[in-house]
Amino acid sequence: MAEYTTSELMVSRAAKELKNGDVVFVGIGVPSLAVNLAYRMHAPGICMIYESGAVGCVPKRLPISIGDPCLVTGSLAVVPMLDVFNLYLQRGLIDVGFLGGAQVDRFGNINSTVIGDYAKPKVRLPGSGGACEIAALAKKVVITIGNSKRTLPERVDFVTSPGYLRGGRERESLGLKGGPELVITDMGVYRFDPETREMVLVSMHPGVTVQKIKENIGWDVKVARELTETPPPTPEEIRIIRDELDPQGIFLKSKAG
Amino acid sequence: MAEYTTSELMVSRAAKELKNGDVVFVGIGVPSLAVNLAYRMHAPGICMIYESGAVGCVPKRLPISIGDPCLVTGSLAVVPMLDVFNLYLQRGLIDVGFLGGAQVDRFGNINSTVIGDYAKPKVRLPGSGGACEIAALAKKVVITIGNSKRTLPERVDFVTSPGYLRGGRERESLGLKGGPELVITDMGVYRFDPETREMVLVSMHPGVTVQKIKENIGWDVKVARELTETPPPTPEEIRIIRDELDPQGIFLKSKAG
Amino acid sequence: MSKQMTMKDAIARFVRDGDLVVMEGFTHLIPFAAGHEIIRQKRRDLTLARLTPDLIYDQLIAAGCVRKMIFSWAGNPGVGPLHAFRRAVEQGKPRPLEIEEYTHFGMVLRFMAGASNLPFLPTRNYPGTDLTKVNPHFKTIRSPYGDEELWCVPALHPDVTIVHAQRADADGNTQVWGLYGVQKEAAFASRRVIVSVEEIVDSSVIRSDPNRTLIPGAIVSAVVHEPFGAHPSFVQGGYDRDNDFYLKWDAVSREEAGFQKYLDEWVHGLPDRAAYIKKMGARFDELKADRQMCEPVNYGF
Amino acid sequence: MSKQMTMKDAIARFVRDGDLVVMEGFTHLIPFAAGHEIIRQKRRDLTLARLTPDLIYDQLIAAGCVRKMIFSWAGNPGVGPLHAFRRAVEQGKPRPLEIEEYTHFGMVLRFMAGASNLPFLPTRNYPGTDLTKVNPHFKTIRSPYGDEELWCVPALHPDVTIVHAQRADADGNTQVWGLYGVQKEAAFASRRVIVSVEEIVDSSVIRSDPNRTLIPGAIVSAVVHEPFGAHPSFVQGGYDRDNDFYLKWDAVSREEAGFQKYLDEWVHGLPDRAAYIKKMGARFDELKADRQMCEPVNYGF
Repeated sequence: MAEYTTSELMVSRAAKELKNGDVVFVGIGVPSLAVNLAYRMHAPGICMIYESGAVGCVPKRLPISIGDPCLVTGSLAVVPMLDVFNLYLQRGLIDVGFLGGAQVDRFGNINSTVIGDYAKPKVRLPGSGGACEIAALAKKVVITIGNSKRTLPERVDFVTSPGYLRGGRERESLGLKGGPELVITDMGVYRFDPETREMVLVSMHPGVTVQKIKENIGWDVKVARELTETPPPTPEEIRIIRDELDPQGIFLKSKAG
Repeated sequence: MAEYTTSELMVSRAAKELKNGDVVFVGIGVPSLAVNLAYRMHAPGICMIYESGAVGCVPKRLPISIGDPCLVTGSLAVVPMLDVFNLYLQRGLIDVGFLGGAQVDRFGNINSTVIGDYAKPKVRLPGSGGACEIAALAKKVVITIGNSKRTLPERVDFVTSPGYLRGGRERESLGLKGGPELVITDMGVYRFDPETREMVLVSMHPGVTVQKIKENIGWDVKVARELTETPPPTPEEIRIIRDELDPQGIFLKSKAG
Repeated sequence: MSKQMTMKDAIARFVRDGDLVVMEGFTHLIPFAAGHEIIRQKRRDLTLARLTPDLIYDQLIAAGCVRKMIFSWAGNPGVGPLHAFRRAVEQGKPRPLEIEEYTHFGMVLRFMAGASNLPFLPTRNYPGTDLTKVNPHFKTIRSPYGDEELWCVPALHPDVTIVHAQRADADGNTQVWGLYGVQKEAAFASRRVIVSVEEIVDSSVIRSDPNRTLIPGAIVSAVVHEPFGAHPSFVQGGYDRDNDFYLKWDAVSREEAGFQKYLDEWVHGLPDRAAYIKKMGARFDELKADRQMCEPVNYGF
Repeated sequence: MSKQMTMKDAIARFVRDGDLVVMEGFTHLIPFAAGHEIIRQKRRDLTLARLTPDLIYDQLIAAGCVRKMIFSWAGNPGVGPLHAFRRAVEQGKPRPLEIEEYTHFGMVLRFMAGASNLPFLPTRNYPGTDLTKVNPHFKTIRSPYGDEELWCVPALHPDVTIVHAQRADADGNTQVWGLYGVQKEAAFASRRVIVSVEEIVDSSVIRSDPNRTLIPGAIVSAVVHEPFGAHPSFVQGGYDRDNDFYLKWDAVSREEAGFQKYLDEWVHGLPDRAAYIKKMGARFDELKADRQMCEPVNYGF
């Protein structure tokens, strides 16, 4: 079986969340690679939307920013950002939004604003950009992040993008639909308990143990009764990622083997 | 001196209200002719905007609707109607708006909705269209209408487009700026008293008497101390109107002589 | 996947009795072919919304399809009144017509609020007008910044919006130039969208100029190839507005009988738009637009 | 009448110490030439607003022009942090920077509210985020229809907005294709507007395609002919984004000293954009866009 990197596995797993015909709000990095992989594999009818206003993109090269000119050339539509947020996102047209961040907590809340106190930050991060509205208004959200006590604390320092807040029905009670559906890390995959809305480990990547997961997460994480192994990327997926999507290895630097 | 019709005089008088560089919200008929006359005479820098979304129009023929294709071809910009109302009108970019109607009253309120009761109308008129927002949001409004007890009642049956309401400071108290500045009829020209905001006769067309005016208006209208005679259109103005603006006499049917 | 179908099928599948229907296009691109097909298929109890009902809604009223109308200016532009509308409102003939009245600005904001999934939008318009007294849907709010009071209009959510355009691909990615009106806002506000176009083009044509795309295929239910589908309205770059038709319509529609005669001859009496074009004959040659091409722009990088 | 002038004159006349300045362009068309001229003219105590401060605002911060920043995403896209911004916020170096933070949606609505002369605009966004706890300008309102509660953002009214575009006529009628960002909303929200363009064209070019006009001359104060005025940002159909520049910028700007060295060499050390182009030399040939022209359309009738 082909060698692959953890990033390639994450890209492959994220791609499986996308159905043909989905309207997807795409970010840069793993999300962009995952959507383009799904587009080439099982979802040719996928519609990629970037917050910059490009709709139905067919990028001829890997965009390193969400406003790259290659997203415009040959796209189906280019619209003002006012329309992206009002008519696409708030209107409810976005099936899947991909998000990352510096921290994701037990209830899927995301922090991309500050580490430490907002007024006197230890580390000042870029901030929300479009993340908060994607988390609030997309039909479903898929999160990719590293698996460590630092990146997966019990409670984020700052809720930039709302997940299930403090769990249970709190998100719905504030009038928000959707919410995070899946968290894909470099060690495993998590879903959210339908009642408590708490992150639950549902699959581990090949070679990872429950103990290793528990040592690298900020709370006593629950484990699904039927815990599976994350399917590794197929040789075809690896070929597409390496040869077509990221030939210079800009986002997936460490190649395997 | 050249023969001319009353309509031609009204067009000529209305044109004089326009300064070079004015941004003008144009309607069909006398307003359209007046703006195009000013454009050809003393105001080549005038910017014509139609509520249909055409900006900086250079119509090659007389438009019979405010959405005529000749308003689009060669214009400076074509914008969504949302922008016309939000970004141009409400934003405060419109210097002059022209309005007509079925009735105009003592305080410059305009009715283009119903004659009689709204629920059981004697005559159902077309309604506001964009007139209400022009009256509310343009910096100044010029009104053209026939001069009779029917068209100039003391109080309109229905306030479609706000003038000075019941006079005095009522319009300002509701947060509205601007307001009607001039009423041009087939008999004379009226302005509004800065205190009472009541229509005052300031000039009469050649051959018209104060008595005739008073017999054809719905209240005891005040007359300005220095009452002048409305200057007739110049031969050049008449030539432009007849040969260039309305050659088929669509709006100015009855030619003089 | 392709959403292309005939107008007959599009109306049969997506327009239902009792629907709130919007056929937009401000003077430009009014979808008359769709309106005629709705009359032929005898839809009933429709609520129609449109800034300017124009001849198209007057015909639907006379044909007995309409229960209620939401509008802002009901006239024959530059000509006179809409006679079926006036008969219905003034005399309740052939049947009473319920009306809900706004201004152009108000209608545009209702569509934009619906398209944005907001309950309402505010405006500085409306102080002093009597419209807010006769239409209870106008409400005020106090700004949380300072305390100005503003009027609001509620979101409008059509069951189906029908628009006509210059071109679209089979997936419904639709491009418009010339007057935009409120087609985009009306389409996004709507549960279902039917687009009829002068020309179905390959997606590569749409993709050669993505800034021109007004309505994305993602919200479109049906695409209909309907040349001359807007007549007597016009298509910028296609055919001129048939001003003679609008001028003569006043006499045609003044009496109920004359109006019905027109509907019998030009709507009920014809199977589809193709037959209408054939019957119009040489008139369309006279209306054909002159060529005035834009400067192309470069989308390369 | 013509509003064409040099960038030096435009900045001197229309950008003042203490102004609320907006230089917009989302990744695309960022007006770097204007930013450099503001640095050269040593404007002080500016409040800068922009969705993505990007390198342009980071340079203004390092140059000491900025008192406060209003923004929604402060990073080097796809690369890393903005180092001058972080130094100012984390360590108060060279001086503390006041910040007022939103999200992209919030910033877009602030511009649209300003452009529409409304005190605010509502959104369904923001329940549950901590941003509304640290920024008191977020306020709630109860819908007069039903009683949902919505968050609002206040209108933004810049003293001056600066945008770069592909082309304009001398009166300032400006056309853009490719990513629109929020240039239109920012320009209409602003008291003064400066437009710099790759190409000044005759009005007949603008008039050949009026649907492409994004900003009308009626709101423009100055038009500047500034080829390559957006580098290292890009111009669709003109030149590619200089991704290498953005990648290398991380090392260049990581230390205060290196940052100042760049400003000395590329901003203070040069009189204007022409000198910058000369100094860049062959790089611009590499960035030049390929030709991929759109299908022209017919505006005739």
